[in-house]
Amino acid sequence: MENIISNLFKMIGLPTEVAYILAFFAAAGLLFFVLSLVGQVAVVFMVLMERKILAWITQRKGPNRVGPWGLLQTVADGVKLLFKEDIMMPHQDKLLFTLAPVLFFAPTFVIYALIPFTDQLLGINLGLGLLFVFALSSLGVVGMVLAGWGSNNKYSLLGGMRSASQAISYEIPLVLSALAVALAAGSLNIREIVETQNAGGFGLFSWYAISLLPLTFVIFWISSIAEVNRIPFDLPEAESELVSGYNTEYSGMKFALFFLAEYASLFGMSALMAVLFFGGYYSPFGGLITQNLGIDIPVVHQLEMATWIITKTYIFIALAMLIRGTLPRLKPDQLMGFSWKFLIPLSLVNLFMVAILKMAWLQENIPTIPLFGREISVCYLGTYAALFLLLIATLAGFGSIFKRKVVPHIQLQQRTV
Amino acid sequence: MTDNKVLSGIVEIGRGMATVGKHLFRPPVTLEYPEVMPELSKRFHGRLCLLTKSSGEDLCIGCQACARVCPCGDLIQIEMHRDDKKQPVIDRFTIDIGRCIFCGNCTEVCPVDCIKMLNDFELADYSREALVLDKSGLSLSGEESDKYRKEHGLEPHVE
Amino acid sequence: MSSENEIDKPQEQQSETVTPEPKAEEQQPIEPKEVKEPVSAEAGEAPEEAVAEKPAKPARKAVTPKASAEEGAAAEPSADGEAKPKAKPAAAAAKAAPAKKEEVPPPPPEPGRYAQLLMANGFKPVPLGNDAGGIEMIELNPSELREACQFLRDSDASRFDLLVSIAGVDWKTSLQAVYHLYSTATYQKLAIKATAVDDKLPSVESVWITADWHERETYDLFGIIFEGHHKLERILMPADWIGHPMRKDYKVEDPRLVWNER
Amino acid sequence: MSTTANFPTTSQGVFLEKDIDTNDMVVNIGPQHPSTHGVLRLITTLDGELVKEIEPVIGYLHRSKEKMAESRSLFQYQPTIDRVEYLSSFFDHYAFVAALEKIADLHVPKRVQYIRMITMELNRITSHLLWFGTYLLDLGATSPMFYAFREREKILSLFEDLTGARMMYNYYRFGGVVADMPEGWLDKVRAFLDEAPKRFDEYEAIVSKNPIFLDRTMGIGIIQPEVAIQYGVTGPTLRASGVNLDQRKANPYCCYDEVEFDVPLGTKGDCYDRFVVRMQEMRESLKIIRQAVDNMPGGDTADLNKRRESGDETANDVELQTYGKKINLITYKPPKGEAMVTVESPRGFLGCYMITDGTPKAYRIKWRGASFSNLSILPELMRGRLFPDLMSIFGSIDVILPEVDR
Repeated sequence: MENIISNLFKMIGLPTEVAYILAFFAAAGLLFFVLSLVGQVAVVFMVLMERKILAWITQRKGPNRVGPWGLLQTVADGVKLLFKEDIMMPHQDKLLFTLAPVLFFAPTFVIYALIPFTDQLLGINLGLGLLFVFALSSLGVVGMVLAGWGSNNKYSLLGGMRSASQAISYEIPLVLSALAVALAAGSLNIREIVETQNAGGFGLFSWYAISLLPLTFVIFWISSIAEVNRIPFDLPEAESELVSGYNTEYSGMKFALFFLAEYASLFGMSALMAVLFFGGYYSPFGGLITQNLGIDIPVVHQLEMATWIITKTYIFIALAMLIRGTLPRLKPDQLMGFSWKFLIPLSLVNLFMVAILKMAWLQENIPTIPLFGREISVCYLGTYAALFLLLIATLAGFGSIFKRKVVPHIQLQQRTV
Repeated sequence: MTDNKVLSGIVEIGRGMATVGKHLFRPPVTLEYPEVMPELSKRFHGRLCLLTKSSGEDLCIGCQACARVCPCGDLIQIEMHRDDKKQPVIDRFTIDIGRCIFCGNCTEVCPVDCIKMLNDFELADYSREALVLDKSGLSLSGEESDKYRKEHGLEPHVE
Repeated sequence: MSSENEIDKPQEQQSETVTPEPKAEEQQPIEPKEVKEPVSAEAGEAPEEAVAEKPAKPARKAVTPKASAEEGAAAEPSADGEAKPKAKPAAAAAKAAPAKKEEVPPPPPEPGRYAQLLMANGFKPVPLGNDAGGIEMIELNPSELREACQFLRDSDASRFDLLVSIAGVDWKTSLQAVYHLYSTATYQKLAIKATAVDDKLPSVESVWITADWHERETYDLFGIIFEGHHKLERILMPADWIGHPMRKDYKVEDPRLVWNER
Repeated sequence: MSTTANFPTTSQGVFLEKDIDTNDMVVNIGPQHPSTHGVLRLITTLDGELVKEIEPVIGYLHRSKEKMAESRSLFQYQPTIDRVEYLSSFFDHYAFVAALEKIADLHVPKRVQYIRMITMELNRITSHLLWFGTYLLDLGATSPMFYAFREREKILSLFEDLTGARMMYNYYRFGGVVADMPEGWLDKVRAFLDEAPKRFDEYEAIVSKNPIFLDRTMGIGIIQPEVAIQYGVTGPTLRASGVNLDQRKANPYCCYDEVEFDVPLGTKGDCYDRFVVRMQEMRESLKIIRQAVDNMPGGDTADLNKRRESGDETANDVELQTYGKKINLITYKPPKGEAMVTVESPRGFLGCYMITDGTPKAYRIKWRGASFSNLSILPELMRGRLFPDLMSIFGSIDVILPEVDR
């Protein structure tokens, strides 16, 4: 990339320094444009997708009036929100009330810059990319708390406080399970994590969702749903209790910012899951299909990569929507208890087991047996089997802690009067 | 293992999601209303109307029975006089549909089966005054009345 | 509305559809409000201690339970608590009098199962026969209402542990509360009537907790003051409402809310 | 999943000992709130997420149904009582009509009673279905509501065929019903009876063993039977506490003594028991309807009409008659009398206390709403519970506000 640009500028006759500066601004502008476009389009599409999926699982048709198949419904809603009156009450803290949506909105969109959609289409390739992602995603909570406080509304306050406590609880298992990934990959660079997964060469089986303990992924998944405040963890905006939680008082464009940011963070988290656990932009068969077929056109490769990661991301989004349609909401004490008593110990155990697994991988001169057409280390398989048994035992142990009789004793009685 | 709460919980959540997911492949049960009208039953309590004789003359005899059983007060207003042959002539018959609760009491007490309910339920209008229907707005024509009587199994009108 | 009344109605209907206005007076032989006949006129024939002692100062005159009980029929169980007997013979209710005289005063009803039970335990219930649904009715003196209720709830022979409802009734001369009891052990029903003295009745909140809201409702709508209730406030009407809407003499102030009689 | 071990679990309410003294927060829940199912205001004193005190304020939906009876003739008043409890208005009508029938000693034909029984039980299912959907919605699950409404709509279509209305039926008359069943109606009911159990199974597959649902309902809002009776709680809420009180069995009205069914009883009296009891009751209702449909006196309408047309004398034994056509409804004057009729509505004892004085109007009509008493236990249950438990508990006692305020 850089060479192309510098060569281009050399041809024109500009000094290389100027070329770099211009290239930087051009790239930044292009990136911003692409990101915001991708983000907005993704969010707009996701809102529609959510409404459609929720409609289909309840045997309805969903939005179908605005545009073909209701495609423009969200646009219409957005336009409505744009032109809606922005109500602000005199008792509200104006600064915090205005700042909150921005603080909530901005970080969630910045995460897009760190997601490698292809190996080239990547906003910033940070060495500590994973860390930066979690730093950003926890920043959004500040926006929620500010919204809860600045609204001067009791429901909002409860919602904001709930979001704070929820974020504190669920970021720990989230980060701990991501840490296991970083440990296995040996890097915090997100692109490197993707490449490491592909370097295993087993395709699907070298993805961290499978090659690393699947438990890691499950913990990450649950925590990420809690992180983006979706059912069953949508306590900050539990509409049956807190009306609308932290955004009760918001209307118009400020509300739209909250609304967009929620979906954007869902997209970000789903993309992160695809990247960390599902091989990112690589196909499930190892490498790229077009590459394996011998088509050697870079653009085609880039397109295929983008297709894979977008597909994986949307599968997780669809799953989150299906969960939303099925599950009831947890209570705050259950939410906390689930995190502190169950997920955090489990993720610590998991981290420990992944460390053992990593050590097993690092062993050399170990006999191998052929499996799936590859030579797989016996040590690896043995560790894996042992850890799986350990996991079952751990789950059973947790189960006995929370054991309670599930089947109620309802008796049917025939009355005799 | 069966009473393990964690494992059974995972299984049950999976079962629930599968049941919900199954509905993805079922056809929708909702109607696209303005294009597809719902099928209403014959007894549907819709807009009130006045049946007429086959010739198109008023069937109503102005007995005020419907007005008197109406739970909404002075919703039905009837003014009538008798002509020289002592036959009732309806001067004014108005129904304020905007206040009607569609209970069907009036249709039940009508001695001549004149006031009836149609399947028409789209009654919205831009002003309250427009919802006060007078005799011309309420009355069906002679053919429509005959059709209504035939469809609903009423005795055909005989002079 | 007024235009409606001028319409000449068809002949065939005129006979049976009398306009309700005059009918109401004719059929409700209830003594007009302004009758100033004191209670003592009645006390002679039905000397009920607690009631007769009090001269009728407040809005409602105290009325003896006996009076209604005697004319309330056993054979015609429905006629129990009707306002009619309060038609004081001499002074008022001239219209109602001729209709009433033709009726033979039926004998007082036999005490039912629970009336006997109460009598055997030192209470003085007035049996009122059964209502149309076969539920035994008892009139109790307010002074012993709470104790009798407590007894009915706790006694093994009755076990009326469920208070179904408290219905206030305005008999124009007096306010009455009707307690419908139910036994979750024997599935029997019982109706207790108590006539308010000076608009006051003892609260049975200590017997059934559910009486709390029911008494508040009856107070709200009828103005019966339940003495001993911990928080006798309005429950259905707004807190600043004036008057008790279910009383027969309640006047609706807002002309838009007045029901146009047809 | 966690339990609520950290928080007091008795319904009597034991507070946590606090180290830090914080101010209580008073939250006005309602009158407009997504989960108050109408216009109910709950003045809630919160300590964090802990409910210290809750006080229901009712009356926002007071439409003075009892006062309306004073100005309307009985027949004129009848359509308005649909609105007393609009989710199961057949029960309102039955209480009203039965009270009058008792006072006037009207004979009610058996076929009419069977039609009433079918409609009431179908109505019980619609009411429980709506409760099921909204309860799950309160707990956060969205799709069960749509499934419940799907089946409810089917029953409402049946009602539309029968009565002409989907919610405000105005179908029962003194001594009869407005009209006999239309042709083929019973077949539609049978089709529904065949389909419904499968759907109910689906509902249970979605929620009834879901760990989150169990955590939110089991052991929450336990009502002791004695406390329930003291508070006048009736219906499924009481039966979930183990009190065997179903008026259909205890004091059979209509023709309930001719059908066989069971009364589901709970053991613990928590929210989950109430859920299971209601779900079971729907199945029991199906059982009743099936028996009533099969044993319908006089058979289907088509047969009845055919037999009548052919001059069959036995067709008259059925004596389906609608008093609405026989007695003059406009000026119908019931004799003097009084009657209290309580029916087992989907929420408990729905009572109509009627005093007539020989005029076309009733002298006094008192409505006893089951929800009115059931709601009064809420402060007792909520004391010392978590704020989100309010939705579990309030939803599970199935209060409908028009019945509270009447």
